[in-house]
Amino acid sequence: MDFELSDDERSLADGMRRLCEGRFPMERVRAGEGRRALDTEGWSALAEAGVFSLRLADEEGGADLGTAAAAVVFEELGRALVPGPLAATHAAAGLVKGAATGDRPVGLLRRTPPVPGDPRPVLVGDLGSLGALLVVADDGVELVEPDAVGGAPVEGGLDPLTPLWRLEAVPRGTPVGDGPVAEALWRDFLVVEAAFLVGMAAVTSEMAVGYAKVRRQFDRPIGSFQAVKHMCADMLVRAETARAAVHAAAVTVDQPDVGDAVRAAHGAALLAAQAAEANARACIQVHGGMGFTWEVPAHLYLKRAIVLWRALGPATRLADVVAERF
Amino acid sequence: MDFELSDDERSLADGMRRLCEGRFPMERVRAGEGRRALDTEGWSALAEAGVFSLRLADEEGGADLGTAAAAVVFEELGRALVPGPLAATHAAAGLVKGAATGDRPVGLLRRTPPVPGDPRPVLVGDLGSLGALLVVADDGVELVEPDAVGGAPVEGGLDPLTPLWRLEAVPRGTPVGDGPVAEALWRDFLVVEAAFLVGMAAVTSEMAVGYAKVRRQFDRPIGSFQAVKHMCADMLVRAETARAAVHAAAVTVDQPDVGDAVRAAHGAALLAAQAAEANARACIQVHGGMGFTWEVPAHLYLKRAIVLWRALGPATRLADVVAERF
Amino acid sequence: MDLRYTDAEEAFRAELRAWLAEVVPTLGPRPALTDWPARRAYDTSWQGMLYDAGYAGIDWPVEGGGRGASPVEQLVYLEELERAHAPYVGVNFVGLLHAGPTIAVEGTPEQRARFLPPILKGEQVWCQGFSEPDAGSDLAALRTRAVRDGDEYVVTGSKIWTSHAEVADLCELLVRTGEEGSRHSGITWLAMEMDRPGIEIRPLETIGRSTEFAELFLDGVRVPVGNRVGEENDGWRVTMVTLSFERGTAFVGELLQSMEELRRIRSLARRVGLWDDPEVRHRTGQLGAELDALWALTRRNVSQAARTGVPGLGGSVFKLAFSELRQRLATLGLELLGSAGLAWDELEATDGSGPIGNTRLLEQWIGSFSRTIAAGTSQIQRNIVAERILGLPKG
Amino acid sequence: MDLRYTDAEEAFRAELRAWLAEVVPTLGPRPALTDWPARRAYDTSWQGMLYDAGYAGIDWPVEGGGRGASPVEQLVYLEELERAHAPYVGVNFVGLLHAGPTIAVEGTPEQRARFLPPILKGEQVWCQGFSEPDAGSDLAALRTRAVRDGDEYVVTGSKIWTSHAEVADLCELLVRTGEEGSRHSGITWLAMEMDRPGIEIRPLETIGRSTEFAELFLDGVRVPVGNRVGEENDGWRVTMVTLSFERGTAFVGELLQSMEELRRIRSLARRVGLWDDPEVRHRTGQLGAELDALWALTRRNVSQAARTGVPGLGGSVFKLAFSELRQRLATLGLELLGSAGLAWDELEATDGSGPIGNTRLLEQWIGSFSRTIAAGTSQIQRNIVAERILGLPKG
Repeated sequence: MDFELSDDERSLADGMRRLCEGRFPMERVRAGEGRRALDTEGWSALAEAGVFSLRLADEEGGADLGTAAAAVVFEELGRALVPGPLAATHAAAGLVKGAATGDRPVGLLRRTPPVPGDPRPVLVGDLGSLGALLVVADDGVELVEPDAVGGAPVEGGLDPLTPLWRLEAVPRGTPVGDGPVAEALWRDFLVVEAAFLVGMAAVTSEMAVGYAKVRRQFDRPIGSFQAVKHMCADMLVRAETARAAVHAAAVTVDQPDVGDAVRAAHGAALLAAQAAEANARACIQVHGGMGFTWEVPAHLYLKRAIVLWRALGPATRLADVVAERF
Repeated sequence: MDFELSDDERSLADGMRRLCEGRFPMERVRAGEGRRALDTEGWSALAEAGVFSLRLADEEGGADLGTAAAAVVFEELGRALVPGPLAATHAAAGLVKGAATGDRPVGLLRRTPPVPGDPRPVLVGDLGSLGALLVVADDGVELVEPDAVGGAPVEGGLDPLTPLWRLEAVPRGTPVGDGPVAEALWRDFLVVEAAFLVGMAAVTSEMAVGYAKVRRQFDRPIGSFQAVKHMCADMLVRAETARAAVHAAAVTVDQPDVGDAVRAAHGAALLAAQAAEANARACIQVHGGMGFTWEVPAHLYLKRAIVLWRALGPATRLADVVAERF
Repeated sequence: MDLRYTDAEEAFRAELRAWLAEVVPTLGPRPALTDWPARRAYDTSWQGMLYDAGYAGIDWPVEGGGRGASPVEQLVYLEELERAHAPYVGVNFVGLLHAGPTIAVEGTPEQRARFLPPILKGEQVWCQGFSEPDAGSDLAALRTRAVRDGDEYVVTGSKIWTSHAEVADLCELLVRTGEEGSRHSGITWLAMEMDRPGIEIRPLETIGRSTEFAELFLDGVRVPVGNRVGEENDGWRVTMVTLSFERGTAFVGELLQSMEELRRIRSLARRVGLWDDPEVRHRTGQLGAELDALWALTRRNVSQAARTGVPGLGGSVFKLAFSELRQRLATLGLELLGSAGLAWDELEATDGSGPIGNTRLLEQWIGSFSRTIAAGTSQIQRNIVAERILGLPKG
Repeated sequence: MDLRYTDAEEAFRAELRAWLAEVVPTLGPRPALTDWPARRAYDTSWQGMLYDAGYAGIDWPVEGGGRGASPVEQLVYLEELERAHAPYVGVNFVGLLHAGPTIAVEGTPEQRARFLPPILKGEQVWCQGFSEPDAGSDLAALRTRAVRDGDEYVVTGSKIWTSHAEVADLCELLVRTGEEGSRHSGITWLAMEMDRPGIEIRPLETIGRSTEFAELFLDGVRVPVGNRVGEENDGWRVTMVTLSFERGTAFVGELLQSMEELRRIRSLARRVGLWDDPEVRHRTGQLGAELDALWALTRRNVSQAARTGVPGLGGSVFKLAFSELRQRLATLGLELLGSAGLAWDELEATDGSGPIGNTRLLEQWIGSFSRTIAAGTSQIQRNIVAERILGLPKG
């Protein structure tokens, strides 16, 4: 048993971080604020780097790596706040032709029973940029052609980096998997999205710490005040526990005999979403007035956390799964 | 509108505090640890001081005072952690003959539908010391003679100052009031018990602050560390907001046109119970290791808070009433 | 303890309510949040109406041209305005609640005559130049420099978090006239006309993308010595005096709005079938109990101010609890919306019952993050409570 | 990242599991918590069995008589003991986990020969004399004085929070040999025999009414200089060295117990019909997710220790999260019990399904309050995380 990152995993993370620093520095990511369509150039670079295919076998054009490797990669993507339907496309790589190469970006939607009065479902992502929409239910997965879906783009979503569509009606599609496939797809989606969220939680924690070291008030760095110091400590605790949970969930997908991967995935998603939201909030608070400005990117991490969380399902549903399987 | 304590209310509080300091200093209260039967001497002193009768009219032997006055008195009793079925006997004073004079201590129990598997109901208080047991339901109040109730004392309750009985079966009793009477009785009980809990929350807050001023570590009073300082500030916030809520609930009982007394009573009980528990916990934490000793009375405030809260009903039920009537 | 209003207070309420019932329906629609000139016009015209009806400067002393209402009347005033959905104080905020009261107490007779009536009548709008990029929680560290040159001060430096600077006529400005490092003892209070040369205004976008605040860059701005309120280097005390005007009513409007907000959230939960969820009901009830408690605390703080004439420290206690509550309230709203809470534009319910209120809830949520920061962070408020109320040692 | 155990690790596990399956059922019932002599006898006899089977001092170096197991084997060891419901380390705690490892590294060959074997064999019990009434979080402020007199130190002062002092043979004692105010640089580490004249032991009752801790009053107690471990005034370093033995396994047993506790709470909720309450399920799932995460974090910390040979700072991160979680877990248990949670004696379910477990849940609840205090308060842990991991400045 060695739950530290392997050398391969470390160099994968380093490589991904370098790619993100080159391709997705914060200025460039922010230049896409309000944009609807996918940045195809950046998307292709990620596809080339194997972000979507890395878990596929060699002969399928993949790198034959595991979910643990995927988690490491998605943590880096989350740190850089890279936009696009990354987790869904990655999770669907084995199921949807063209997903692995990035040629068909995939959207993922859980079919939930309609609630009277509830407004139409919102798709997190740009329907127009998708090559396929996977609709997941307990008993199977259907592939729906995006053209067949009625809907309209939402003008102004919460996160300026994540387009939204309001869907009129989602028709039935082609079945591409049964119950177990649906469970595995959703599990993998949760794990990589949770990894993305953990990367975000780590960045806001580092941003807060960095600011607390340089920002001075009352002739001292604010990080020397226990109120700020302890807020930062709590941020690290949240990020590190969620990170351990996500890594364990990923490894459990790869090594099913070490535990219950479905429980681990749901628990990890819950903690990662909470850590991403709570740390972004704390990051705003540590930055004081500046944290409340558009200029400081803390709010982008907060908004992305909320947007991604909505696609994972409410905390209660995630917790319920853990509670039943604990 | 003048929501400050009136001069009369202030002198009532002062008088009650003096009485408690004389009759119920902490050493004497603690001497009763583990005792089952009511301290009749102390009980009589409270009865003589009008603790039970004060809201009755002159001609009924009362002092013709309002619920606001009762709240002020119960806050002082809570500060001193006076044992016995004070709130129930006070609330029942107009309903049970002999309650106002203290001759018949009254127990109060809400009749709840039996839950399969749930152990027999626990009565907070000593059945053997009661002169009457009031059983409250939505549609009315019944008076049950304690002798008619099957049960046995619990050996070792959570709070060493509060005896408990496990009841076998509570027979039907004599109806003494209809639905509205039941509602008013329960409302008044909530208000004065909440006042008692607020007094407790105030004391633990003061204990923590007092200790934080004198206890030194790292060559400074621990109260100069923000971690401790802010814990103390939060304690004050909890105690003061709960106190305002309790006072408003009490005044609303007396002046029904200013608001919904039932909603106010449930809300006040909820916040007072939370403040009493949270402040006692924080008081233990501020005291460090000493707070975990039997000697420091912080734990007595914590245990009493839990015991009294159980008689008020779970937070969810209290909150539900507020939510529906808000 | 008495929560009933006196006959006089009720009479005041009745008169005000009647007037509001008459005038509020005649007002046009409110301008967009981003249209500052329109907002100025709207807010100042409303202030003019208040003035004509005798309600301007409700809490100002009669000598200063105000109504000299008691704290309780002030509470009634705010309650009724909220009840009638009357316009907010808006761009008149700094003039009416800060600069005006300061000048009323600390200004010369000439300054009072010159500055106060235009505030009351809605003719002049003030903004606030206190905070600086490096002087936020630590305001006494401010460095904007004012150098005396004959009958003028020459001011250079920058200010931040200045609301509606774009449409203000005057700015209450704190400047350093003492030596560097003189902190509280080297600060002076100036009334700076905003049309002077050397003032640059740069809007600062919030996380909700509103341009609520601006930065001010001051480059050799000349302010006449006659615009100084109080003595040179005595500006800290001058500023603090204003705080003593606070009578526990600072958050009345917001608190009453939050109560309405909770009712709207409950009705949303009912509409989307979530009211059966015990957790939603529990959270709603918890927030309801806390809002009721804070309304009680408000009345306590007002009563204290009415009795003693000075504000208690209850304001910090209130603000700590309220700003944290606002965040939980807003979070509940956002969570109830589910994925509908991701859209800024208003959504319609599928059952034809109309808009679901997501825009408003989202605005509330975004806005809630500034609550624990603005006007003294929660960390600073806890210091105040611990040190000034509880007497714990500074550390 | 690999969560599978190696063949060697699995072989170790299998061998241990087989042994435990054989011996654990032969053990008598555990003595009452308050019966210290019986507890000593029980715990030391178990230690003797471990010794005979070759499991004593699992993490001690082979040179010190231990098994020299790797951190991962140590984890497996603790997992299997918990799984088999084997006895806890109990009164052997200080000897095995603190004094022993200290002597193994810092003691002379004579001291090692004299003190280590009796610890491993369960023949001698140690207690800890570190904290003092005025030196808790600030341990370096300790004032218990040791004055050299020929071949002996004469020790006077008092110690607090000394577990099972009544049944200990030896005490690892920190004393001040330097000048007053010398703090870290004037402390010496002594092994004090508990039968020396001048030692008074006064039990300290906890809020759960157990006599877990005692105060030690030392009045001219003579300790031979040969009992000093390390140099005079070098005791702080000597003590800190021991901490480097921590390999992330400190809370393994407790964590696994908490997981079992959560399952018991869930089964209680099902029995009393509360599992239909979404709030109960939600809280259970939240705690479950956090427990799983902390189990993952444990394996991470152990892996780090295995790789680097030194403990990471992950222990503070773990402890902060775990102690707070324990309190929430215990609170959920208590709340589920309702009024049944007020009774210390075991209650039976009305449906004849047996005891409901209230005594145990109440014990857990009472015990949970010390978690954020003992072994470094959460406030101190946050300082450690912030200053040593995040590099924030001391303040």
